[in-house]
Amino acid sequence: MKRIYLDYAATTPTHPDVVEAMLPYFSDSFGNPSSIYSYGQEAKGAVEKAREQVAALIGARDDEVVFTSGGTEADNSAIQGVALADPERNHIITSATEHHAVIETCRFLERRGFKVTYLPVDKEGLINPDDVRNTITEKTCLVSIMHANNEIGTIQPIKELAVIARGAGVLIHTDAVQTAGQIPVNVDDLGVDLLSISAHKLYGPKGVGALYIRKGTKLVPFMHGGGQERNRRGSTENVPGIVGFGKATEIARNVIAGEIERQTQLRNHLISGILEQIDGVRLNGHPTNRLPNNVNVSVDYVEGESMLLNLDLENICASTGSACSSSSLEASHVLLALGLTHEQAHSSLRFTVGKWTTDEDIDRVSEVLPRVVARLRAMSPLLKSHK
Amino acid sequence: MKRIYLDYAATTPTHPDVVEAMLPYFSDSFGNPSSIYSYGQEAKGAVEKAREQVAALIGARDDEVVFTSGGTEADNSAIQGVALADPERNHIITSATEHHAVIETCRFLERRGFKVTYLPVDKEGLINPDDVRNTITEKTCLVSIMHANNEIGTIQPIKELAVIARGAGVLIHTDAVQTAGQIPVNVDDLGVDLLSISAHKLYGPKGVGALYIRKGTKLVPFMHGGGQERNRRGSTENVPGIVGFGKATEIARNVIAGEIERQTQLRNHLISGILEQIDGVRLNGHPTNRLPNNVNVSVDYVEGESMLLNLDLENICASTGSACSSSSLEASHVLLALGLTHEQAHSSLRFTVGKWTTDEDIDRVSEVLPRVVARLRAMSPLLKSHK
Amino acid sequence: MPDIQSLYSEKVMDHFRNPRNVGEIENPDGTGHVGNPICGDIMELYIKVNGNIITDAKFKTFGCGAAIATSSMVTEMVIGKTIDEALEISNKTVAEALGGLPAAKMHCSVLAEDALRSAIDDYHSKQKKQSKTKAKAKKK
Amino acid sequence: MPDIQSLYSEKVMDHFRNPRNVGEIENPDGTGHVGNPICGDIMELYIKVNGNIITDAKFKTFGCGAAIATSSMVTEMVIGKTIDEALEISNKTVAEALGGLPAAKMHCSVLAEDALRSAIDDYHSKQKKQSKTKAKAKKK
Ligand SMILES: Cc1ncc(COP(=O)(O)O)c(C=O)c1O
Ligand SMILES: Cc1ncc(COP(=O)(O)O)c(C=O)c1O
Repeated sequence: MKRIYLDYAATTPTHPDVVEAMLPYFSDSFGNPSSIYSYGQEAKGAVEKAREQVAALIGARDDEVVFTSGGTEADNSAIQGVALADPERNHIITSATEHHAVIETCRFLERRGFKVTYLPVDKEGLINPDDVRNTITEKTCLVSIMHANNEIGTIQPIKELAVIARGAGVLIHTDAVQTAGQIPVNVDDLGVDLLSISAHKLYGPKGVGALYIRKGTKLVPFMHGGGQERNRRGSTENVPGIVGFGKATEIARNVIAGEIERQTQLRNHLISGILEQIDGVRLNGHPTNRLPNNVNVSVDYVEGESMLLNLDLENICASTGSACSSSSLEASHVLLALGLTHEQAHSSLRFTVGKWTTDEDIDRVSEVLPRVVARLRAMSPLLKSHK
Repeated sequence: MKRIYLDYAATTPTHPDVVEAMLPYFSDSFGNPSSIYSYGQEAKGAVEKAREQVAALIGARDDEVVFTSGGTEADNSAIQGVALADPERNHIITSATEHHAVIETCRFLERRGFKVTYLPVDKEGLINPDDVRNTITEKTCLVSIMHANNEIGTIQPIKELAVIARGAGVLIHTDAVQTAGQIPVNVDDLGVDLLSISAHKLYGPKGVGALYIRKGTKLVPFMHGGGQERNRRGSTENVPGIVGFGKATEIARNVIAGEIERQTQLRNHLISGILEQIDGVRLNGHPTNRLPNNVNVSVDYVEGESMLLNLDLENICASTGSACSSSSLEASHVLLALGLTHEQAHSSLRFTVGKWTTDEDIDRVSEVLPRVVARLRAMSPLLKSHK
Repeated sequence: MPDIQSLYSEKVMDHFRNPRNVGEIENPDGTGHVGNPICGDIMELYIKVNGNIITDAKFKTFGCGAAIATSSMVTEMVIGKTIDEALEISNKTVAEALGGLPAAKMHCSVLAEDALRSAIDDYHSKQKKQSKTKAKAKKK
Repeated sequence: MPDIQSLYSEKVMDHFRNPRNVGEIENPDGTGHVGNPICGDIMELYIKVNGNIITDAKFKTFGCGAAIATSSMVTEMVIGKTIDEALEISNKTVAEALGGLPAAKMHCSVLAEDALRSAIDDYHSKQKKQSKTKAKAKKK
């Protein structure tokens, strides 16, 4: 039976054209881009071409794009890079629903003496721009708010936040890992100084990402080493990975408009299928300011992992904000920040559609999920009435 | 004409078997290892197998190996991780000939209030163990000395240094990027607490590396994010890269003994060829405590990059410690640390042999290089007598 | 082909797919309620006891695959045992009977042990009350 | 096939492979010595001048590909020019004549300009000395 993959927000299969673009750079044009002889120059040329491709996706200049090992490194370097650049300012504003790469970096900085404000979100996951305005002080060096949330798909009003931050002379970073390649992302439109991307979320390879750094932004490097990336990131460039990333962004640019429409339909179809067929279900996140590929629901009385496992047995891959799926025991900080109870957070399921999702896939989920839920509700101690 | 690649220390072509091992993990078993459903578990299994393979190469336990984005990240995490772990100790001992990944990390820490001692080396590149003994204070948290130098190939007496460091209750890290897979590396034999490796130096892919962390070593994480790598390194695992790294270490284990012998012969053959046919040449580095693959010479009166370019036109790839090959203008800090003059440092050439180097390749270099040198000496203003 | 087995043993998956003894017992002799919503695992265990022998056990569980499988397993293990024998069941014996659990899931087996102990405690306290009631009844 | 051209233009590579005017001039009218060993580039430029026209130029260079090519190019550019015309040659015109240089190598073209100016300065100071000598000779 065909496996139905509905976890594109976790990672995407690398596009076959991307793999093909990468292949020559493993064993043939394998040079170190820092070398001046032929092999090195071939590799360097390939890296620079990829830089143009990535820059084009986000409307940046080539020299504003620094390659990293992924979204996490991009987030770490942006936040630490700004924090350490100005010894006079030690306050960072972020939100309660950021990715761990941002939150944990902030917590690290707190342990090193920085002050961090974690702004709350409303019950649909939105930041209130006034909160940013009201918490900025003269000590604030950075506002870091994600473009769209990886769990619930809520899209933040970055443009508005950027106006506030930059109006107050504060740098603004956005984690666009879930949006680049999925919805239009343009650094000038958004008005941000720093922006993180990850290749494996847009059909590129794992282990590659980029940080956009607006020209003129003062940043202390994160990865200290050789003078690669114009002295902004040491380490031998992951040439095949970078080439693949470039190719993936090029493909994304070509298909994005059509995919937004197609995925939005699939998403809406799945949401209505679930809400119509199962009672006691709520949609998490914003109803409209939401990524085209994201469905996140809480299914009353049923724990997330047990649903995932049952779905997996039916060859459907999804994800959950329930603690039991990870090594921590806490339910998703994102769902709790929306004001969900622990039960509701543990009862969540996330489906994220993508390039290879079909109508039939969605139909199948709408058919299987009610069965799974009924089965698990029958053994739920939270549902006395169903005895 | 066949290209002769003699820059294996800069990077290696990825072994075709390694590429083959990686391929299934791009578009087929592409899952996120953190996911509990099937795709995720396939990916996780592959990562854990690779961890065993890497651990086996260096005689470590699986759970002492943390995957990174390369040698640079391994060095950064080891040094910063120790430095930040103990607020009572703020002194680091390293050497003047370390890789930039170590030196620049130390300089960064100096700017943040740490004290760093950069030990000198003798004219063959060796650390004097007494210098380590004499500079350790109660404030010292780490000794970080590379296993073998990437430019001159000198192998340091790490075992002896480890006894001194650990005897004084100080952690010891070694950058084994140039030795893992090239000569025997065993963490217990060496007696180190931390050890860095990079895949692309041993026929694995670029953009992957590992940090060995001896069980019980207190380390502050470097890359903050999700709980990957048992909470020691955030970011979605670079599954294909890690799988390739594992495969490369497995191959290395199988061939290392034979390769050491074969490469040592090639190396000696090349050294004697050069020294016999060209006057005014000195071998840099240690005559015997030297990597099997490394030849580094200074050729009086001739600048390195101009030799490289001429060699490249003859399809021979090598490298140089001359500034002109990089964006900095300074000659190699390693060669200067040996006591070479700036002219000598700018006159250096490095040939590093590898898996696919043949006797014919070496013969061809011995034939071409004298011609190139003669040609360039004829235009050298430093060589008045040749007028 | 799903290979979720690489996360959970075949035995765990068997108990997860076909959990034994799901449900509640009307007028149970002992009930255990354990877990809390913060951790995401809640378990109810019901036992029927006849002359010191556990003759029936049923469970209801809100929790992950391991929680459901350990619940199922523990009911299977206790049925037919004396109370004293049942008290010898530990989280380890449940996990072992399931062919092992991933490290991150061992807390689920602790939950099963707790549920069992709590049901037995409940049985004991009910017994005490009953004998007191009987004693009182006798006195009267 | 080497594509080192992607680092250097064809013109640079041509001048690097076949440098023009390598060597020294016996009894030059002007000599320029520039560069220093720390940066790794040392250049010597010799000129022969006849009635304000540079009739010959030769160079010797210790340096990278760009340094050699700019040396070669600058000698080619000055031969046949008047001193004043030669002084109009800047590092940019040399780099342009070579079809451009990588950013990291622009300092080499500065070296070529410096060498030329220094050779012309040397020529001027020699001229002054000569005219003084001549003047002295006249007085006597
Ligand atoms: C919003 C967001 N930020 C950051 C990351 C981290 O990216 P990576 O896994 O490439 O380190 C992810 C995904 O894991 C993400 O969804
Ligand atoms: C000794 C040494 N350490 C560290 C590194 C850095 O490794 P990577 O390029 O994988 O970051 C290198 C090579 O570049 C090296 O030779």
